[in-house]
Amino acid sequence: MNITFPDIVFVILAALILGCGAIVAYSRNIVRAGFSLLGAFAGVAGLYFLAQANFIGAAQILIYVGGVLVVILFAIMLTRGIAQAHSTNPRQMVIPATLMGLISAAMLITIALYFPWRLRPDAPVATVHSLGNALLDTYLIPFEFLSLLLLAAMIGAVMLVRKEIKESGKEESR
Amino acid sequence: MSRMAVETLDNESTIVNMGPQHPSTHGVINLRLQLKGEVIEAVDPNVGFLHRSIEKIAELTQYTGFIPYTDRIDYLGAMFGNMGYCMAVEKLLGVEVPRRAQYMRVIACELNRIINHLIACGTMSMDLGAFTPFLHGIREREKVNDMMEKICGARLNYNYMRFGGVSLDYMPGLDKEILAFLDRFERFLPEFNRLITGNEIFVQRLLHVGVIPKETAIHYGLGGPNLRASGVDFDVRRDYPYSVYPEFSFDVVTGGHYPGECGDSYARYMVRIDEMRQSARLVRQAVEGLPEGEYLAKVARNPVPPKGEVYSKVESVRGEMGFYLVSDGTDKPYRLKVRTSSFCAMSVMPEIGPGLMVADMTAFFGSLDVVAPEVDR
Amino acid sequence: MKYLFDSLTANWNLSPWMTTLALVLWVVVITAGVLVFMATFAGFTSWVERRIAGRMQSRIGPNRVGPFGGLQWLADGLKCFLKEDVIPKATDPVLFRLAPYLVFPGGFAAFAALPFGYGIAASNIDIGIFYITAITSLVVIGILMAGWSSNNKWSLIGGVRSAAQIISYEIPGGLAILTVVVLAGTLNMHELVVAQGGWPWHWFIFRNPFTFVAFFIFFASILAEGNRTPFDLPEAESELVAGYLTEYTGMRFLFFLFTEWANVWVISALLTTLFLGGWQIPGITDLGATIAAATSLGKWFWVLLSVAMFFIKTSALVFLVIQIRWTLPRLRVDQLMIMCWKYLVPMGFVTLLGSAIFLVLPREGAWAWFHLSVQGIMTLIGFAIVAGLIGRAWYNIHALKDRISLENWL
Amino acid sequence: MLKQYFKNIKNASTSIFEGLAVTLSYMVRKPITIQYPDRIEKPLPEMLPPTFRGILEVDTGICTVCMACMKRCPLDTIYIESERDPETRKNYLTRFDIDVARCMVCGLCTEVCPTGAIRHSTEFDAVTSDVINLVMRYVQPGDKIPAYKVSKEEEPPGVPQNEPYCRLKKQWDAPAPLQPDEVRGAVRWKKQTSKQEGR
Repeated sequence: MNITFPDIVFVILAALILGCGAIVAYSRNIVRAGFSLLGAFAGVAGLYFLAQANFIGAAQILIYVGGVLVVILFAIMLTRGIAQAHSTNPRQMVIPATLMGLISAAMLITIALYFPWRLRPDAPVATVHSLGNALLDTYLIPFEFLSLLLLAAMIGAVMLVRKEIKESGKEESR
Repeated sequence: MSRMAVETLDNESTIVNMGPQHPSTHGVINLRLQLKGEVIEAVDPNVGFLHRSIEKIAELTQYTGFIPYTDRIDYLGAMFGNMGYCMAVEKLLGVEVPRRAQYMRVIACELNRIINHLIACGTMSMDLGAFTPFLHGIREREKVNDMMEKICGARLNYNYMRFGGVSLDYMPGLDKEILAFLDRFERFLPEFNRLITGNEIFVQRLLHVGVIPKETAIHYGLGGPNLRASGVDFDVRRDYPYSVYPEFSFDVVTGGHYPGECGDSYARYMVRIDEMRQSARLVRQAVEGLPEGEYLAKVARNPVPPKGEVYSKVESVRGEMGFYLVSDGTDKPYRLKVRTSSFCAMSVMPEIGPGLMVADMTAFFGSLDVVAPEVDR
Repeated sequence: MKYLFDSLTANWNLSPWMTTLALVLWVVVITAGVLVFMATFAGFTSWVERRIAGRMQSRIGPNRVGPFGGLQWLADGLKCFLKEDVIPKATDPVLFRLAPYLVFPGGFAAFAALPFGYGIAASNIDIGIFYITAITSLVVIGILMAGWSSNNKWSLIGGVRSAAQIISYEIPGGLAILTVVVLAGTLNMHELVVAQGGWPWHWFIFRNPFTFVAFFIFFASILAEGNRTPFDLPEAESELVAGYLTEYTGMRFLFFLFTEWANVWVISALLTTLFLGGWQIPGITDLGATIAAATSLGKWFWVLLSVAMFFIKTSALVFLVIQIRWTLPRLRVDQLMIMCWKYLVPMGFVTLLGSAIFLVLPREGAWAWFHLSVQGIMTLIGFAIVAGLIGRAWYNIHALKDRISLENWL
Repeated sequence: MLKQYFKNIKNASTSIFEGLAVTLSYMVRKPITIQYPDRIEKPLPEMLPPTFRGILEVDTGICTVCMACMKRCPLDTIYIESERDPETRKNYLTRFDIDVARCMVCGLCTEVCPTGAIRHSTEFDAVTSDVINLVMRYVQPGDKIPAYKVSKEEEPPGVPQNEPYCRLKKQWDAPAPLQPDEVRGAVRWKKQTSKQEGR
């Protein structure tokens, strides 16, 4: 078997993702679990970079690390006494969870091994251009629908938050 | 009230100690803040870290020997401690102060007011994150400090006044030097205003922050610029005239015509800025009309006042500073009580503090211009 | 700098494995080079900043170590390295130790895509500006981590403030970037510079009124992302003691500050690249063609000249960034958000739209004159602002009857 | 509403512009820093006005041993001992100590001195490795200095008005030996000669 340099990088990144994922799942300290998500996200971004998808990789970092993770950490930190909470999930669901995990793992492995993956010689080069064209030309209508959905979600979130402030009342009136 | 509030807090709040080792508390003051997010729910000013029992020292020291201690009550406005105490003893002794000495006292006091307000405005801008205005203020203050060396021999703890006058006559040419400084100072203030006072960020940080209503200011016994910024037109120099202040023309600056509200932090800041102008005006009048004559009346070396009690007050930089002196006919005071305005300013914090943000707290605290040794004495 | 590597190894006939190894080695060398530049610059900036601040405050600043105090930063750095590394007992030991090393790459990795001159960039990646925006968001995580793990209330407030601030200001910053990206039609840093020209009226900042505004929007938001005054709330020393830095000492503390000073360069370099024509030399319309036509010595001359241009522009902006820090007070938290969401974001949308309108305007015939005159007017306005600043400074000196003196200037 | 919006933008930009102009103007103005102690033209005590209240110094030659300064000092900084010769009925000064570490330079003692024997110098930097070294001893142990008599005809020497006055240096250059039990610091504070040479 001919090992190439990208293979080594891939293995390292995969180890990073899996390791950090394991910490997320098993760490008894929820803050550390939150922070180790960073490793998982960064590893995925690294995979994108490895696959020459620079734009997607950078977007992964920008959105997941700079956005999602920060919001998650916000939520964790602003929850009182969270640092003292040393238990993760309750234990009674161990057997179903293991079963589910095994089944999905088996499925994924089967797909990975038996799906006829094709190597495309004409891999896209300028990822931003093709992406832009795809979003604003070929898939314009789905794209706009998605934006509309997000807008609706945002307005909904704002409405929910506003209501709460109104209820909790007079203190904020200053 | 505030202590109770702090101790019966619910789970949602955080208590933080602001001070005694905190960069914005200007000395050793501890504020316990109860925070909800960044909004303050309760403030508990914890005074007493700088208590040096000055009032007790007065009972153990001869009358003259206590003058240097009055410097240490409010070290940024040492002249006013001198002045108030000397006036109290003079009242007891029935000493007439020569006119030249009165003028020299007024000059020294008003110069002191200028440099104190320079520091106050400077530290306030430093609390809001601008470091440069503070050092510009310090730079101009240094010029007055150099003159103070010539006036009385010291830069901070002046110990200038004596019963019946002042300790030193002017060096030749000193009056011209003071006038030259005033010329520069009147040009410096607009530049200072361009640098920081007019700055939109600075203004927005202060407008409507820590508003002390008129009634609250009176009830808590605030004094000086803090009181006047709330719209109370009160100035000991004008309303209970002492020394030769009635001979000069000056305006009492009050808040209310500045942007924002009457009694907010910006009004307090601006009152200080405008008071510096008035003080410069006073100094100019006094230097130009400085009479010839004695600078120190003949008073016994170790005066023994008759039995009695007396209260004298001066308009210190931080408001009314009062000395209540009881004499039992010996050469040492029976009791001395010093009334200081910083203490009152600290006491208003639990009332005004809740609802501010942490960043507002530093602005509000800076605008009160509290000096720690004056709080505790 | 991949092209340099390719040209070097073109006729070596290496095996694929050897090529990979050589490439790794090459990357390490480049990284070390950038790191050395960043370290020197960050240290040097710390000295320059203190000297400039000193002058502005009628002081002198550090002037004892080395010539004009120029080695002060080395002394301070050494001192910090030798200091005891205090880790308070109540901290989260792992995260507390890790945080500085997360902040550091966020600042460092941005250097990889900055074009220092014609073809002088560690990596000329396709999505340069987008990459920098993404990679600098790593800093947030580090700061949050530092703030939380310090187990100090001031630190926590500082960390949370910082995160809120950085993720908010990414939006106006991104919009301002888009304003010029729309004009250039590329995210590549090199091509962004190529799309501009040598003379000021060719720069993006003076391209039309909207990019002019976008410059200031970008300036404000990138200052906020770099935690510089007037947006230094996370470490507001008069409010939060030192914010997320409160519990850090010695080397770890230095890492944070190091990143901050390196960030000054990133801020200025980004502004230069996006708005001020980057490494473009006045009078040269197509630097690539000029270099291709020049002799081998001439090639070096042109490249170095372009590097010099970039450094001049960036240094001027570094000075401005430092000057702003020592002039302005700090905003409050809610004002910071108001400024972002009520002022910068709407203005950012307007600039994006306006710039796009300018892009679709025709460029032929009379329209060419229109574009040229708009550029000319904007340039004049820009220079009028600079001239006004100098004139106002002149007035300030004379209003106080001071004299111009360069005593102890260096 | 909208007017206020644009007014805010205008105010912010103009005020920031003004602030930048002020700080920029200071780039080319002279700093006021005095680079004490080594980069000044002459030693700082000589630059201070003669009224400056520095460390106390005593001219024992004109001391009348009236002890007014000792009684006046609020902090008991000054300690004076005298001896009366029973035969000649003359007063002798046998001890004159000033604890400079405790002194708060208030200047009350100099005002009561009838001859100006105790007065302030313009020295202020009394830096020493041990606080005991700051006990200034103006009469060597065992010495007896006859008290100065103020004569009716002659004016007392008094303080020369408005003249820099640093006689203290002499005292410090040749310090009096301390009592054996008092010697804790190795060297009594000595003025650094390099400072006077200047740089």
